[in-house]
Order: sequence, then structure tokens, then C-alpha cells
Amino acid sequence: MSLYGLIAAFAEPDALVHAASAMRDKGYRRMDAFSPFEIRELEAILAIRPTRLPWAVLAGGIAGLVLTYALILYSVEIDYPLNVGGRPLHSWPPFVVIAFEAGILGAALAGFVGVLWANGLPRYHHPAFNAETFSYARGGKFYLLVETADPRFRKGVTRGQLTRLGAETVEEVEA
Amino acid sequence: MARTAAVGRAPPVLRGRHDFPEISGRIAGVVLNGRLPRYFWAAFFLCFVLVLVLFYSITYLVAIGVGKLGIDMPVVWGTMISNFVWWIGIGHAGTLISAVLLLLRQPWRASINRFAEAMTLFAVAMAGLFPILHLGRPWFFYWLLPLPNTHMHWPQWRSPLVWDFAAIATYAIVSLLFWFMGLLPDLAMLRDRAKTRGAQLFYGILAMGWRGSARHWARYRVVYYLMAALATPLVVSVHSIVSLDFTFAITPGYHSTIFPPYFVAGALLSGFAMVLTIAIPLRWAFSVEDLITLRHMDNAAKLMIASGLIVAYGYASEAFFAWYSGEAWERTMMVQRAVGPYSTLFWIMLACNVGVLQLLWLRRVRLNMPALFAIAVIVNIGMWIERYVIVVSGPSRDFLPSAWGDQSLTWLDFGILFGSIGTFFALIFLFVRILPAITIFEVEELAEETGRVA
Amino acid sequence: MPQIFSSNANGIARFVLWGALFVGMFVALGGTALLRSSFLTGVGEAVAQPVPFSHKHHVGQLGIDCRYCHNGVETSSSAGLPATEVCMTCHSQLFTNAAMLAPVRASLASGRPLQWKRVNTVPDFVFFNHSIHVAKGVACETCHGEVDDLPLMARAEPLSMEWCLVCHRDPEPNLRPPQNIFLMHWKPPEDIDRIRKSLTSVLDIHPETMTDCYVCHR
Amino acid sequence: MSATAETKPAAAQSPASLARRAADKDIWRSLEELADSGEFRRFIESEFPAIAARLPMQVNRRTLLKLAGASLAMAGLTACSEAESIVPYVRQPENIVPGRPLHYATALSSEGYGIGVIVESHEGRPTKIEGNPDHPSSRGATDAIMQAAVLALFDPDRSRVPLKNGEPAGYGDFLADMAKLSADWAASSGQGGALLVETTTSPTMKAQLEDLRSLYRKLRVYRHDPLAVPAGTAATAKLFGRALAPVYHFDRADVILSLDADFLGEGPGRLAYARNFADRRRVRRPGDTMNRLYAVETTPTLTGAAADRRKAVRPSEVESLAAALQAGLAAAPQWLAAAIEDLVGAGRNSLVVPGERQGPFVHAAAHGFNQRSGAIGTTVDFIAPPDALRVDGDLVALCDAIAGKEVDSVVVLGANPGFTAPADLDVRAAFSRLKLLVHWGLYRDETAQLAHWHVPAAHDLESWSDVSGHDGTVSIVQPLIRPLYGGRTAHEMIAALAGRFDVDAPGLVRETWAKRLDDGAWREALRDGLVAGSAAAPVAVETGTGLTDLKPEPVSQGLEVRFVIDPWLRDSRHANCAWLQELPRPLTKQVWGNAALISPATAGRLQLETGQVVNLAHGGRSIDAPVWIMPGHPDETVTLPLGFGRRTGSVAALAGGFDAYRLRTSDAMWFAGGVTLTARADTARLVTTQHHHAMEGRAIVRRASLDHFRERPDFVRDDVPPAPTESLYPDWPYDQEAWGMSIDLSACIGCMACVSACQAENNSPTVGPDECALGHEMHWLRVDRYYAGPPDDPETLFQPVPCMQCEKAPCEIVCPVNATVHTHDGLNAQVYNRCIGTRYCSQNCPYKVRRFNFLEYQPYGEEAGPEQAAHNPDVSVRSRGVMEKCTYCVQRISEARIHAQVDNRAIADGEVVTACQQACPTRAISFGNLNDKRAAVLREKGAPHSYALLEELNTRPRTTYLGRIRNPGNAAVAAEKGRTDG
Repeated sequence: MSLYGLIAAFAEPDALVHAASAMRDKGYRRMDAFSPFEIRELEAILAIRPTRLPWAVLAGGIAGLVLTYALILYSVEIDYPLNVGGRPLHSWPPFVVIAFEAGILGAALAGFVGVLWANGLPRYHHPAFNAETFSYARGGKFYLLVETADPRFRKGVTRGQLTRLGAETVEEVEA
Repeated sequence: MARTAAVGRAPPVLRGRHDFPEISGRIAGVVLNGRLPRYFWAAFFLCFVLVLVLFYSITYLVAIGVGKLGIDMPVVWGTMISNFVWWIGIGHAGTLISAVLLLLRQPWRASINRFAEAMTLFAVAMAGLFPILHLGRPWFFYWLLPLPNTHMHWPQWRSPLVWDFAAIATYAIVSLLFWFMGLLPDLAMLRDRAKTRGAQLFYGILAMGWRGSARHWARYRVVYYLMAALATPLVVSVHSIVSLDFTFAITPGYHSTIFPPYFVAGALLSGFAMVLTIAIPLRWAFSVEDLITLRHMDNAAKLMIASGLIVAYGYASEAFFAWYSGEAWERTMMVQRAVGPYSTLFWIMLACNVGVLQLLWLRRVRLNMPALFAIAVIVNIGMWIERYVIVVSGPSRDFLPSAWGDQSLTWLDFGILFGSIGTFFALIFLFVRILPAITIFEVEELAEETGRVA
Repeated sequence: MPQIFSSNANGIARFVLWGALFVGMFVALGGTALLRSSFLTGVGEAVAQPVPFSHKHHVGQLGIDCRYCHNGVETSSSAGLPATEVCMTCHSQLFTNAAMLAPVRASLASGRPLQWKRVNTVPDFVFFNHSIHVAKGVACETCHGEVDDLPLMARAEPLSMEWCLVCHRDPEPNLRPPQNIFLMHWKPPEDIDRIRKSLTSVLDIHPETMTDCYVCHR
Repeated sequence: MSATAETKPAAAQSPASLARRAADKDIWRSLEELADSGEFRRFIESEFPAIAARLPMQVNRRTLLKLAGASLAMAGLTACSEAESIVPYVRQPENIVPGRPLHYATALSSEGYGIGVIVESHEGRPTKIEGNPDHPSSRGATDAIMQAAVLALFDPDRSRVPLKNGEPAGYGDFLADMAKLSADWAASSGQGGALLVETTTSPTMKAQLEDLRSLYRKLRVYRHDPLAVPAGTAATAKLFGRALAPVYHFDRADVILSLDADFLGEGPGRLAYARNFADRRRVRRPGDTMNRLYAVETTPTLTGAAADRRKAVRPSEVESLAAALQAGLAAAPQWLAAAIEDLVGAGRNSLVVPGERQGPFVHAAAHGFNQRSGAIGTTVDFIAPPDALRVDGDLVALCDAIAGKEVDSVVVLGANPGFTAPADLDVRAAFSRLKLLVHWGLYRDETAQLAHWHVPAAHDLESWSDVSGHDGTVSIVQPLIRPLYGGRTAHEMIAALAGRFDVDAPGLVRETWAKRLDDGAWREALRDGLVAGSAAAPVAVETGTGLTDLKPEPVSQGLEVRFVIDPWLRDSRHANCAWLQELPRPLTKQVWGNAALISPATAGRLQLETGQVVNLAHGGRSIDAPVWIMPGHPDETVTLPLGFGRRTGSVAALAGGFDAYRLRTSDAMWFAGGVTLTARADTARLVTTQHHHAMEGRAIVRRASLDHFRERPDFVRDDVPPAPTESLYPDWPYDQEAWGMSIDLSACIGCMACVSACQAENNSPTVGPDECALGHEMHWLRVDRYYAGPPDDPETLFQPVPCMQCEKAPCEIVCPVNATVHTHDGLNAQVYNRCIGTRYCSQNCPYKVRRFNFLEYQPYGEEAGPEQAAHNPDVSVRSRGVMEKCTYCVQRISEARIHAQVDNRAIADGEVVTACQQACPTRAISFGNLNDKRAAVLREKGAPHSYALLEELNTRPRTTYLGRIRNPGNAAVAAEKGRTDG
């Protein structure tokens, strides 16, 4: 049973933020933080790159819009042209309405699928869950995980550092 | 991030200082180990009876035919359409609260957006029934979709009913996704709080292994906001399209360009009325007055009167342009609306949606829950009548007097309407039983923000 | 706290998601294919008849003209089925006491008609007219197949709206000179394309009018 | 001004109750029995396969929906339902090609007079009646009742087996009994025997009766016809010394005065008269002339509605008017004086028409005037009455004879005295004294139930006979189908009485004509539908002195009653025909019932509402009837339509209405004075298809006087919103045909023949009174009736409204599934099998001409009754939840196109005739290809007063109207009448 990393629990968001930045200053890179709600400060500290998901959403939107309009155009112009109320075959105003809705749908689906994909969800089994202390539920706690994979990781040293940063508990996490 | 609880003389969003275990504990408690009071089950049973009524009515309708509804020549549209518009309208407030208020960074949305979204979802589900029940041959409803078939046949894209289909489907799906995304962290919360294996698996599977990693949060936020940004134009387009069902037609009383904005406003009015109709009993029943505070009630009431005024303007301009158009049938139709066979309904509608609503100018009324609840219910009724009056009064007095005729409601019309209302509330009950009715993580976030300020 | 799910839960989850996707696609594609399969259209399925009448024998071997029995085909919407009399014109002389012809003789004696089973049938809201098709150069063979090879009649084409429309949109590939309408195994000459072009104009065929709904539905 | 209360009961009753009654068990049983009879077999077998496959009675169109369901449910793959049977003939009749209809000429009897028809027959199944253009009484037109003949033929309620004392018996047994009877009569030379016949014009029947009389000298013949109007012949007898019948020539009449005569709606010549009358009113250019009609009437009629000047008077006032007419200008009131002047001015081209219900004096006065003005020989001829028959009296006489023990055995041929006898005559009691009562009739009616023997009659379409038209022209009646229910003709009955059991009907008829027609002429007569040159020759008349000893009746005081015949049910003989029950009455638009009509003023005086029940008492008898406030009705007069209140027959039993016969006595057959009316508390449901009767000032029926038209030929454009000339959308090219219709509102008399023809042609269902009350009626074509002007003397306007076939159709763009789209020839096609019933199209149709199958109105499969055999096989039967509408009889267009295409030619003008156009007696409807420069419809549309309904909506209708032009003379009246809008 190999070691995945050390997970430290903090009582307050600020404590977590402080600890995280401190560890980063010590040169730790392979860290992750867990919190019941988002803590914006961590983004900089953990050097989280801005996500490219907005582009996926845009792409999804355009795809939905274009494909739908194309389908409509094909159906009225090529596949079965019909004189409906003496209106032109290509009556774009009504067609745009449908295409717009389809665009929204495409974008939303792309966003939803995208965020799951990017976050690697569903991920039912994750080392973090091995930690006895780790629980999303208690709500109050805020966790910092330092992975063994980090070049600076030394079990004892790291544990000490975390404890000194005010961690309530520091626990080894099995992979 | 500029979040503040300093909102003038309005009551605070949250009352008292909360710590996180306390919040999550209370909310999750309702779901996980909540012993629900007897009256909860009593109310649920009542709704369930209405669900059975709905099933019976639908079976009867499909087996015998739409002729058993009140519809006739010339008034071939009836309650199926007005129910549809009504329910869609109710849905809109939910999306508005969850999406628009999110974008506008309104802190007070936090504790009511969850059930508002649920309300949207169930309302849309109800609304989705009616276009199908409305059909003469419901079993062929799928012909509205561009499915591959051996007819080589397509939907007729110019028809507003096809736009409806697209709009409603999109709206339903987007609302569901948005709602589910919002639920993820709370599902994880419940997973980890669950005592029994069954609950763990149930919430665990739904939570998809969410663990609140900072990296996840970052992407999550971006997409959640994007979805909100998508939902906002969507919600406006949806009811505009619904209104186009009428505007697109040349029938007197339908053919009016004021409809889209006026329908959207009407939607918000009925929507917020429904939010209050649900929230007021809810916060009392689960004694979460400190999370769903008078501030929420107050704001919702304010939004009601705001949208209510737009609706009133809609009524006025309808009447004005009927006269201003100078077209005989538009004028006759409008006069007939006021003095004709449906005049009673028309005046009740005005009383509910314009008259009673004005009470909300008074802060006293806004903060008096029983009064607010009563007004909300009255507005709901008024808005249904509005839709019905619009649907029937036009065709009943249109171009050729020889073809004039009225429609009468049958037991089936009411069976389906009340059945759908019962079903809606039954779903709401189930929802508060198995899912957190208040967004835990956002309330915590909010608590933490306000905590800092304090 | 301990893991709720075992380590292979992730794999299972992925499998379920992808699986659902593929199953969905399979059902969609399979469904569209099924609609056109002979399993549902009944193409090529010989239908049991009260009398095992063989087109192969009467048309293929004896070379009897279609119109001898289906005498309404040029003038009427329905091609018509031969009256018992018509069968008996020959069979009062030939196979006069063949067992398989007993029902025919019985029919003539009792005045009760033979009850054949329909092979080529369209829904009753489809108004098909034989005379116009024959008049405009559409051969029997084109829709009914090479019946002179069939010991028992079977449907040659799906007769779906799709199938009808293909020809109604572009009839030219199915046209042939009127004198060859009733031929089986007709071999088009080299210059058939030119002939078809001229037929379209000579027979005054307007495909743009042939996809109007009321052409078939009234 | 809304004359009718809007009656809408809360709950609808279950659908198609008609049909379930029709599928009544015993009917099926008797059908099974029939199914084995040879001719019935052959009839069925000659049908399309599905029928014979499913005996007793299935029609292939009926199975449509099952297949439709099966096929469409599978997203429209081909209908691969289990192979249905296909059934050839055993012996194919050489002239029948399955799939090709045949047309036969014959004649239908209308109150004993013949109207020539052409019957369309599909594989031996008569499906549609059209008028015979060569027949003088039809001129190619039909009326509603004739259209319904096919439905009556297949009526499952028709009597099916002979009944002896109510028990089914064989026809053989009947003949045996008749043999006994004739033996007795031969012995006693007919002592105690009597025949009760209806009005007949059949030469064969007359000859047979004469033979019978000479065979049994003491045999008596009585005539009972509740609609009989003997006054006319009585008057001519007095006036000219011999009984004569007038034949009018409205085509020669410039000025017409009708003294309570409804010559457009009543009488054997009505179709011809309407045609001639309207032909003189086709104004296209300012130069054209027009006849003028003054109408005096005692109850609103079609003639009054068509009149240029109309005067409503109480029944008893007519005689004094006639007296004034006779006395001349001095005695006449101002308005009558004007009319008389006008008549005198027209000289020999004037015409005074006496109301046939009026007394001898009115007839005498009218004919006297015609004679003085020299009109006789020009606008009116007199012929020997085609219905002349030597009889020993009427029903009253018969009852007296029975009471006097002079008659002990009666044979009733067709008549139904059990229901239609005057109220003061106790027919039941009289008949109960008889030794033998034989009844021959189509139904097991009230009389049949009294009879010892009832024998089913053959329907006109099953019969061999002959019959004369209003001018004496004789048609040979030939059967379209063997008697479905083993019915016999009257000729066979009489022959049996004469002891001739071997004969058959065709033989008897041929016998009559043996001398006059050789075989060639006979075949010709059968082919043409009439015997050439058989029209009666006009009789030269010279004045007798009769008029002097005819005195006008005095004007009576108090409330008067005017009995009228229901326009469709007649004496109630058609009460079991759903088409007729549900066909709106021309003026009231009432269906499935009748009402007591009173004037607004009288209603005001008595404080009565439409629908309120009143009790009418006269001569010790009284009936309860709902009141109907009728604009233009004479004051202090109540109109009671006869024919309702029948309870025998499943359809008749559905109808509402009251039985006016119960108030009608033998001394007051048409008019009665001194009636007392007392209001009751309760109200009755009156079902009508039109609830609003004013045009609300909208330019719907655009109209003007002739003088105004001459000043402004395009008066239809005056003070109406201008029609848009442009559209946002590019015009679609219609380079092949472009079908269009024009309806002349001056010619339309509102007779409803078109509506009935449309129903017959297009398989439109009937829905029953309850569904009608909900506004679910299904007629594709409706004739709107508006009132303009004061309620007490309004102008009555008719406007037929079919689908307008808009080029920019609002209905099409809102259909989500392409179920209604445009065709290359500009039809607004409706694809029933694609429709899913969103009803958006109807919602968006400004003309509201679409009809929706709210429920399963046309049952199929086991539920369906024999009447489905009347269906047109070229038109789909629509299922529940499907929208339907007029498509200019697209099946007829397709038929014509296929024929034209097969012989590679263009469709000729007039080759496509819509059902409504074909039935119209006044040729108000013209239809054709607008791309055909020579098309008649193009000329109509070219007229200056041609306009499109609601043209300001820019829907570009293909159906247009010609503004209504009337000719009231006197410019002042014209101006006032011309411009007043409802």
C-alpha cells in the first residue's frame, strides 16, 4: 500500500489559504485544496490555469445553431419543398428562432459535459477519500493535500511543516 | 469580491451568526434523518389524490377525445393552452432567481434559488404535458420532431408550435442541467453525512465523486456562471416564443406586438407569486426563517409589483391599440371582452392582477406573511384567468359574426388543471423530502462572507 | 472517512456512460433500418392463397397478357382481379378436375367469390390509380417486379411513401415506351436516356406537380 | 341584434350515438339473414374487397382508420397490416369496371311529382345524386332532400321483413292472404274494400288503379296527403270550368307579385322556377336588366328573402289583399297600389302567383289578374293536373266510411295517417274497427304498427316506376340496386290486389308504355331519364263566371296560426334521415328540432324569449312549443312547422321539436284563427348553427339596389377598407391550372342544396343534436344568414361560405406538421392522415370554415352501420382528432385530371364541377381554371361588383363573391335600402 500524500485539515478558510501559500513558498507544487465552497484566493496560490471551457461552450453553441439551421434549410429547400401559405421556401425569420434555441441547448450541453470531463468526474474512488479525517460533510473543515509525487515531499518534514502552519490534524493518505 | 449585507433598511439576508456545521447539519438533517410532521404527509396525500385525478382525466381525454373538453368551433383552443402558458410562466421566476440574480450578484438569492429552480423544473414538466394533451391525436405528437421516417416528412418550421417545442425542450434540459450542477456539492455533502449505506450509495452516485477540490471549484464556477448567462436570454426567449403562438396569428386579440414583453412580465409575476406560495409555508414548516428571511419575501414582493405594473401596462396598451388600430374586429373583440360572455372573468382578472397587487406597495403587507401568501395565491389565480381570457375571447368574436360562438368548460378541463396543480406540489413535496431545499454550499459561502464583514 | 465506492467504481461508471451512448446510437440507427427492412415491409414474402395461382406458369410459361385477367388496369383506378368466369374460360377445358382448382369450380357453382389475399396494398387514405401510371409509361414490372418468375405472388417493393416519392420526384428513370408497358424482363435500348427525355415531354409529365399531397391523399 | 338565445348545455352526450343505435343487434341479425340472399351477396361482392370480407356490412373506407392506425403508429412505414382479402366477381357484369363509377338517369319522387336525377353508382352502390340537366323540373339541380336519398336508401331503420300482426312473416304468406282478399273482392266486386293512396303522378299507378276499379266496381280509392293543397284546382275549376294546374315561366316575367307563394322553396317546380327566376337577376354590366319581385307573405320564406319588396301580413289578411288586387288600384293600400301599377306596367310580362296554401279566392283573384293582364300564355300556362286521380275522398271520408261500416278492409299505400292525420280525426279508433288493414311503406311507422299486414316498400332507388314532373314530363324510374331489404313497389302491391302474383315491377311499367314506346324509344327514355315530348300541353282557358261566387274570408281577430312544412322533413317522412335533421333550416339555421315562430313585436307584447315554452290552444286542443323570435315575421301570428315530434326511428328519436299535427284540424289545415297562447315557466333547448345575425357594420355581404349599381358599378369598393395590393412575400407562380370560384349573392336564394350536396360528396359526418349544441357540427360549407335593417321588416341576406383557398393562407403557416399546404394549382390542400389536430389552422382562419372531428363521429369496424355504404369511395373518412375542410372537391379535380392526362389533353372548362356548384338550382356558383382565358368563372370575377370576403386581410382568396343586387325600383327606397348596413 503506497502513500499518496499528506492531508491536513484546517478550521478556517483563512488558515487554509495561509497554509497553502506558505507551503507554496516552501516550493511545494503538487498540492490540492478541498473546501465545501470555493475559496478564490487558492487559484493564484495553487497556480490553477484559467480554464478553456468557455471556448467549448462557444463551440457547442455555434454547432447547435449552424447544424439546426442547416437541417431546416435542407428540409425546405432540397428534401421536400412545399408551398406553405405562399411564403418563400427560405423563410429565415422563423428558422432563426429555432436555430437560436438549438444554439443555447448546444452551449449548455457542451458546458455541462465539459466541466465533468475536465474535472475527471464521475470519479467515485479517489485517494482523498481514504483519509480518515477527510470528510466533505462536516462542512466546517478545509483541507490541504500534499502529494508524495511532489519532489520536495519528505513525509516527516512535510508533516511538521503542516502542523506548524496550524493544521488541526495531519494524516497520511493511502493511494 | 464585493459582497455586502449592507442593504439599506431592508432586513438582513441571514439572521444571526451561523457556523458551517450548524447550517449544513440543519439543512441536511431535514433530508437525512428528518422526521417529517404528520401534516406534511397529509398534504402530500391530498396532492397524491389529485395526481390520480390527473391520470384519470388524461386517460379519459385520450380514450374519448378532446371533444370532451369545452372547446368547439370557433373557439378550438381552450384550457390546454392556457394551462400551458400558465405553467411555463410559473417556471420563469425560478430561472430568473437562480440565473439572473446570480449574474447580478444578488446575495439574497442564495437560500431560495434551489427550490426556485426545482419549481421551474416541475412547472416546465407540467407545462410540457399540455401541448400534447391539446392534440386531437396525441399519440402522434412526435411528428413535431424532425425524426427520420418513411414519409420523407418534416415539421413545418414556420409554425410557432414547432418553435414552442424547441423552446420548451431547450428550457427544460438547460434548467435540469443548471439545477443538477448546483446540486453537485450538496449531494456530496449529503453523501458524506449519510448514515445508511443506501443513502450513501444514492447520494454518492448522484454526487459523482465530488470532493471540493480547488481546481474543480475553479472550472465549476466559470461554467456555472456561463450557464446562468445562457439561461437568461433563454428564459426571455421562451416566453416570448410562447407569446408568439398568439401574436403570430391574425385572430383579433392575438395579433398584437405587445405580447412578448407583456407575457414575460406576466410570467415573472405569476412565477414570483408561486415562489412565495411555496416559500412562505416552507420556511415556516422547516423553521428556516433565519435562512429564508423577510428580506427574501420583501424582495420577491417588490419584484411582483414591478412585473405586475408592466402587466397592467400590457392590458392598457392592448385596449388602446385595439381602439387605435381602427379595425372593426379588434374593437368589437375588446368591447366584447369587457361586456361579452367572458366579461366576468375579465374583471376578476383585472381585480387580481392589478387591483389586489397594489397592496404590496405597503411594507406592512409585504412583511405580513399571511397577507403576502393570500396575495400570491390570488395573483396565481388571476394569471390563469388572464391566459384563459386571452385564449378564448379572440376567436369567440372574430371576423365573421356568423361564426361567433362561445366555449364552456367541462369537468375534464378542471380535472386536468387541478390534477396538474396537485402533481406539481406532489413533486415539490418529494423534492424537499429527498434533496436539500436550500443550497447549502452557497449559504455557507454567504455566511462566511457576512461573517467576515461582521 | 472510508471510501464508499470500491476502486473499480470509476471504471464501471465510465463503462455505463459510454455504453449508454452507444446503445442509444445503435437503437436509433437500427430503428431507421428496421422501418425499411422486408421484415416490416413484407417485400418478397409469398402469401398463401386459396388457390395456389402461379404467375410463373400463366405469364412466364403460357405468356398470357397481364390485361387478360387485370382488365381494368388501363381504364380504372383498380387493375381488377379476374372473375371466376375468366379462370373457367380455360379451366372448363384444362385441368377440369384438378384438385387445386376445386375452389374455383365451387365458386362458379355456388356464386360465392374466391377470397384472394391482398399482396400489394396501400393504406386506405392512399388513392392509387393504375390507369394514369400505365398511360404515362410506368410498367407493371416497375412496381410489381418480375411476376413471371413467381410461383406464388409476393410484394416486390415496400410501397412506402418514401418509395412512391422517389419516382414521383424523378419519374424519368422508370419510364419506358408505352408499347412495352406490359413486357417482363424488358431490356432498355442503348439510347434509352434520350427516349425517356422525349417521353417526359411527349407524355406531358410534370414532376413538380406530382408531389402535391392530394395526388395521393384526398 | 341577436334573435336566438345562445343555448349551450354544460355536458356533451356520448359520441356517435346515432351509429350505436344503427349497430343495433336485431339489425345485424336480419342482415345476416339477408346476407345469404343472392342479390344482396352480389351487391356486397361488387364492393371493394373489405366489405365482402366482413359481411354483413363493411365498407372499405371504413377500415381505413384501422389501417391508418396500424401503419402510422409505426412512424408511417407502409400499411403492412395482415393481408386483407380481395374479392373478385364471380360473373363480372360487362359494363362494370371496378373502380370506375357508372351514372344512371332516373327520377326521385317529391310529394308524388318526379324530379329527374343522374345517380352515380360505384360497383352497384349508389353514392351520389345529381340533377338531370334534361329534366324540366331539375335542369341539373337538386335539393337537399334529393341529396339525402342515398342515405335514406341505406337507412338501417328501414323495414326489412313483412310483418303479420307485428310478427315477421314471409312475403309468400302475404301473397296468400292477398289471394284470399282478391277472391273475396272478386266475389263481392270489392264491397267494403278501400285503398288509401298518396298523391301520385305515375301513369302506371293511375292505370293500375283504374283497372282495379273496373275489376272491383265497389272498391273505393281514398287519397291522404297531409301536404295536399286542393284550393288551386278548386279555384281553376270554378274560374275556367275545369281543374287545371298552373305552370309558371319566370324567365318571361318582368314583375312578379307573390301572394304568400313560396315558389322558390315549395312545390314540384321549385328547382326550375328558382333557375328561371335567378336567370333574370344576373346583372354583370350596368346595362343589364332585372326582374322585380313583390312578395306578400304570412311567414318568412325563401321567396320573401329573395324579394325586392316584401310585406309580411297576417294569414287572414291575404284574402282582402287579393280582393283589393281584383278590385284594382283604388281599393289597394299604398304599397300594394305601387305593386299593381308596376304589374300593369309590365303588361303580359307581369305575373301574380297565388300561394298554394291559400284559399280558392286568392287563386281565383290571382289568375283573374293574370288573365286580365294577358299573362296567361306568356308567364303562366295551365295544364291538366299531373296528379289528377279519380278518388272517393280524403282521409276524413274514409274514416266516415269506416264508421258507417261501408269499408271493412283498407290497403294503405305509403301514407302514414297514423301520424299525419288531422288532430280531429281518430284514425286509430277508425282503423281498429277494420277487418283487415294492410300497410305498405319504407318504415315500420305509426300506421304500420296498427296494420294487420305490413309490407316493406322499395326505395325510389330500388324501384321500377314512372312519375311526372311539374309540367307533366314523364320519367321512367329505374332501380340502381336490387331491393336491399326485399322491398316491393306499389305497382306490385296493386297487382297483387288484382290477383296478379306473377308479374314484376319492370313488366308492369313497360306494359303501361307498350303502346307509346317501342323498345328503342323505351331504351332512350331510360337513358335520358325522361320520355321525350311527354310534357303536358298548355290548355287554352277562357274566363268562366266562377269568381263572382267566390268571396274573400273576413280578417279574423286574435292570434293566428300558420302551419308550414318543415323544409327537409316534409310531412315527417324524412324524420329518420340524419343529414336532413342536421341540415340547418334556411332562415332559422335551427337543426334537430322545430320551434313556434313569432314576430319580435308579438314577443315583446307577450314578453317572450327565444327558447321559452308556450302553450298554444285551438279548438279544444293544445300543444307545448318553444318560441323562436323571427325577424320579419308578421305580428300576432304563430308559425308552426309540421313534421317533428316523431318517436319512431332511431334518428328521429334523437331529434327535439314538437308535433304540430296535434293542433291541426281538418277544417283548418294551413291557417287557424283564434288561437290562445299562454307562456309556460320552462324553456327548451333550441339548437342552431348560427348565433349572431347582424354584420356589425362590417362589409361582409356587400349589396346595392340596381339603380345604385348603375351609378356605381363597383359599389362593393365604397366605404370599405381598401384591399392591399402588395404582399411582403413574393407571389408563387401557378402556371398549370389555378382553380377559383365565384359566388353570385344576387342569385343565391339560401336553399341549402349546396350544403347537403357537399355533405353527400365529401362523407361529412352528422354529429347529433347534443354535439351540434356544443358547436361541433361538421358542414364544410355553411350558408350564413344575416339580417339588415329593422327587426320587424329586415332584409335577409344569404352568403355561402366554403373554404376561400387563400393564396396567402393563414392556416398553412401555423400547421406544425405540414398537414395543410398549397398545391401547384393553388388548392389549400388538407392532408387528413398527416393532421395531428393542433387546431391552430382553424384558430388562424378568419373565415372559420375548417371543421374538426372533436370525437369519433364516423365509427368503423363492428360499430359501423349499413348507412356507411352511402359513402363516396373517392374521399377519405376522417378519424377523431383530425381537421377537415373544403378543398374544391379535390377528388373531382383529380378524377378529371387523370382522365385528361390519360388522353394527354388539358382539362376543359366545365369539366370539373364542384358538388355545391352542381346542386345549385340558381347556378349562383361558378368554378374553373383562372388560367383558362375562356373560363366562365373568369368572366364572373371580371364583373365590377366582384369582391373577396375580408380582402383587407390580404389572404388572397381564390373564392370571391358578386355583390348582392336587388331591384326595389323607386330610387328613394333604393338609396335607403342600398347603403344601410347591419
